[in-house]
Amino acid sequence: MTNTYIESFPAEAKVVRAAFYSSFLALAIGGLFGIIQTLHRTGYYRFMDSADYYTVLTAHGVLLAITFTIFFLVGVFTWATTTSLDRPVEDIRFTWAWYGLMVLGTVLTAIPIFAGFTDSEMSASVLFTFYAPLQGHPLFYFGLVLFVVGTWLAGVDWFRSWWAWKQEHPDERIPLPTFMVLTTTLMWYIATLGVAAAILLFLLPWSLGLVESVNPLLTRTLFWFFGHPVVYFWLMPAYMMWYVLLPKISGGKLFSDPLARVVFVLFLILSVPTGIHHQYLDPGIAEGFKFIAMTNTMFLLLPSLLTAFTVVASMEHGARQRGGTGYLGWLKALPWRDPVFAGMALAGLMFAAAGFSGMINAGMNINYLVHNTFWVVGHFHLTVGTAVALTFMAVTYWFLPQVTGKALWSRSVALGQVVLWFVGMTFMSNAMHRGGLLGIPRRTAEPQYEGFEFEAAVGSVGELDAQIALGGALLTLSLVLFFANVVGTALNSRSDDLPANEYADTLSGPSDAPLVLDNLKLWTAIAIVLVIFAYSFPLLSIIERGGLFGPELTELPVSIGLGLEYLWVTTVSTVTAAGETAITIIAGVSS
Amino acid sequence: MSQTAEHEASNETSEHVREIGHDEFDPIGTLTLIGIYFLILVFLWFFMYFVEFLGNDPTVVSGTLVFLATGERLA
Amino acid sequence: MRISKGALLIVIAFIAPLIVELRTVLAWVNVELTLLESAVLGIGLIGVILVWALWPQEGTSESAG
Amino acid sequence: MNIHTYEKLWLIAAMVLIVGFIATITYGSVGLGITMVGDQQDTVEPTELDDERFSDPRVAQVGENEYEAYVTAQMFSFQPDPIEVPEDSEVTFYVTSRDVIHSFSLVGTNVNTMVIPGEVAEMTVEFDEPQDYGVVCNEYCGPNHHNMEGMVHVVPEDEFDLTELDAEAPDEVETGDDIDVTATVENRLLDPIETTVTLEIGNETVSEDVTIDGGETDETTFTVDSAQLGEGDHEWTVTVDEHTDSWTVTVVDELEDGDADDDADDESNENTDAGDDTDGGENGTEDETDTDETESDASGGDDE
Repeated sequence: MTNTYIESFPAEAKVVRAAFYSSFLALAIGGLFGIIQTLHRTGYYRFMDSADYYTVLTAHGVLLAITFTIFFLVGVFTWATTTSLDRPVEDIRFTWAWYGLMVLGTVLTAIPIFAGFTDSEMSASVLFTFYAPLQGHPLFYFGLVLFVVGTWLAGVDWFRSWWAWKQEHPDERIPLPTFMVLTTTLMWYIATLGVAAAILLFLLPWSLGLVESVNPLLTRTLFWFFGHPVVYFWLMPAYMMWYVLLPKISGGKLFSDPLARVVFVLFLILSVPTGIHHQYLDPGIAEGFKFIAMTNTMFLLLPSLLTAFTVVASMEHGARQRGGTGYLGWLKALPWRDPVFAGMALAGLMFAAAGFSGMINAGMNINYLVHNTFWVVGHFHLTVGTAVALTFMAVTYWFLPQVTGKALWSRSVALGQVVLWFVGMTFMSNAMHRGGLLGIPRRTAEPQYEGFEFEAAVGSVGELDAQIALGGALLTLSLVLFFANVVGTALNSRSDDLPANEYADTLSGPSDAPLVLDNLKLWTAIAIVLVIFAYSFPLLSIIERGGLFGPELTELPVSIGLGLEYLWVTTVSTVTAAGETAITIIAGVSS
Repeated sequence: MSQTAEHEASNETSEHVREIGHDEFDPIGTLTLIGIYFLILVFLWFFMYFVEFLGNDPTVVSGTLVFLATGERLA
Repeated sequence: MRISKGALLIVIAFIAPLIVELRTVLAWVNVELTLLESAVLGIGLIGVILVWALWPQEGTSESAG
Repeated sequence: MNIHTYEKLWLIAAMVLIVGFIATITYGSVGLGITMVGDQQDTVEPTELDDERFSDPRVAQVGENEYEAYVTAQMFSFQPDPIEVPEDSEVTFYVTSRDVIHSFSLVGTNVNTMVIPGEVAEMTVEFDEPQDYGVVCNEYCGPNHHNMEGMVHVVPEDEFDLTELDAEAPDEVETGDDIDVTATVENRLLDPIETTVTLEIGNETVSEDVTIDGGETDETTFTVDSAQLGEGDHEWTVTVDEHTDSWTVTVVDELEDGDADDDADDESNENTDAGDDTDGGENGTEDETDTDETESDASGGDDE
């Protein structure tokens, strides 16, 4: 009797395992495309046409930023709700249904992307951000919608579990992992409204030919309405791991349960009304709106800074219980040989660095320096590429035995893998940040120009390229070791000697947390109000300036044959009018 | 979750030298580390803003202010 | 061994970013290192750490910083 | 809720950090006058762009040391290219796109904006020393995105002008007839310029000094005797400062047709000049082949 997850929840373990494997498949393909891009961009090895680079880049972005992260997330969140509520999912068929929908969505999205490599008419080399008027095949947008709907249903699944649990435990506090799942899910529901609106109202009808044009600034703004909070959606499972798993692996307890709840509530209310900070350099949005987005973004630093303290304090608690002493000497007492710990700790360290480049990105006028340069790429390879990905890989070494019932293939290889990732990313993202400061743009197949060169104050661009290529090679090697371990573990036979399915206890428990923290309705309402404040005026201004369907709205031919078009425009206008009215009423009430 | 704690204690006694409760724990090491991080952040922020950013001339400025500045320079 | 093998590996990994950026930092104080020089410096630094870590421990432990 | 003293300390430090960041940015905006690209400009029709700014993308002088640069971005070029402005000037860029989202970013500077179809980005920039800046498009805009580049030349005051040269002459004349070469010189600066219009044809060089007031256009006509040149093709070149315009005139024994043909020839010649005019005008230093290439790139992009 080992008490692993698969023994307690055999049916759920299968879904979680399937989600993890889907996530790893995306990681494998996305990672392969990563090294292809690294070598192409730096000019070390170019075997394809530069036009195909953008197809590779689209696949890299979508597969890693969306597929890899979110499949892993649904696996972790399903584990978290079932474990912390100590109850199976309400209906396993429903669980498989949303998983299936997510897979279908991914496949439908991938088809037009990969068709970009062939001679067919179909393509969707529009990158992860799919800014109109670049147009992808309708299947691309449709697949994305199905994927997002799949995640919505996954959220319903977790909420069902919680509601059912609440009936049986009316007076208990929401267990911390479930609390994290629920707040993150609520944030996701609000955030995805932006991308759903962008795709369903505008991009999909436009790619199908139902409407003639779109307003590029509007769809772009709606994208970033979703595009910034999505980074917190990737990050929250990593945060959850740092809060509920890392203290335990360190040999200690979570420093403060109430503050962990505060942090997740702050993410729920502050994640969405910040997206405009990706648009600091967009013409058509007034400086005032940009300033508001900046203050919101800056305050969003707070939960991350609080997390830094709580997580490090939890590790310190573990270290001191293991005999650690001194101001810094306790660091030696941490279990560095454990790949799960070492991976998460290194990921956290990288996130501290990422926090700094993120602070620069959050600054309004300093954005002129870094906007759309390689700096930004360096930044998100530290956040999603290390803080999230390395944490996911590290906890995989803990999760795999839990969901397969088999011992990890090799702990030494695992330790080497996480260290290699850290070193590889150090080289790569450091050179990316530095390159960005020289003005080297992101998203380009050949950052080598005819009329001018990038001037480095120290070293040279060639040296930065060498660092990037070296880093990319180390990361690829690290990925190979990771997959060797995953496959090796899957081929292992069942083991009876595995750690139990447990997460960290707390020093300051939920009883210390004010009850109001568990009032999800209140926080959701506040989140929605903040979103309305931050977004209604910019959106109305954009629509007023450029029209719902872009500058050509007045010339839009209403085709009698289709008729659909007219219907569409009418519906959208009505919806918007209703929205405006609602906003006016709210504004009136609040003033 | 108290159940979890018991498991943890029994599982990892070999690694545990002592048990530290809530009131006896002062995360002085965390304060030290995060204090260093704070200083790095402050230094790098000023470096990035005043050296890297403002040293990266020219910068987008509002017309009127520059006009005043130019007027002064010409005078 | 003054620290565990795992911790040693992590310390060496942590040195990597310091070595990479050392050149840039030194350039601010007008010390220009070539790529080779900074590589040699890096390897030397790692060597020192290895010697320190593998030296037989006497008395109380020091801070690993 | 009990929060540890150290954590309270950190909470305060974090708030100080956040407020400090916002204060620094505010200081940059208010104290240093750094302005964000915003909604100052009205929207435009990206497919038409027939207003006076973008139908002929160019640099215009609007005051002493003050210039406006109207720039369009399209797959996969900028217009005009290169953009030429004088040192110690204040230049306001107005940038818009003819097709998809691009960017207009001066490498190694903080001049950087998104270029969104339908919107016009406005940026005021102060240039001091003469320097060449590369311009990149840093937003993915299609399969040739990596080839989209341009230049901004900040040139010394005495090398800068906004002179437009457009010269016309018949393509074919009969031996014995006069060849009239008309040079139209426009001074787009606010101040008058004194310069020399020079015509080279065959072995002959004739020139005339002119003074053109700010915003005015001057026409100089040179008359050359075709008999002196003799039968055959003769290349002619009109030069004003560093601007040149040239074509070939053919002197024939007898014209095949009557006067009507003369007009047609004149017209075709004029078209060529007009072509040079669109972008050749702003960039006297660039030779004609280069600018022509830029333009064909641009129109090629439009077709896609």
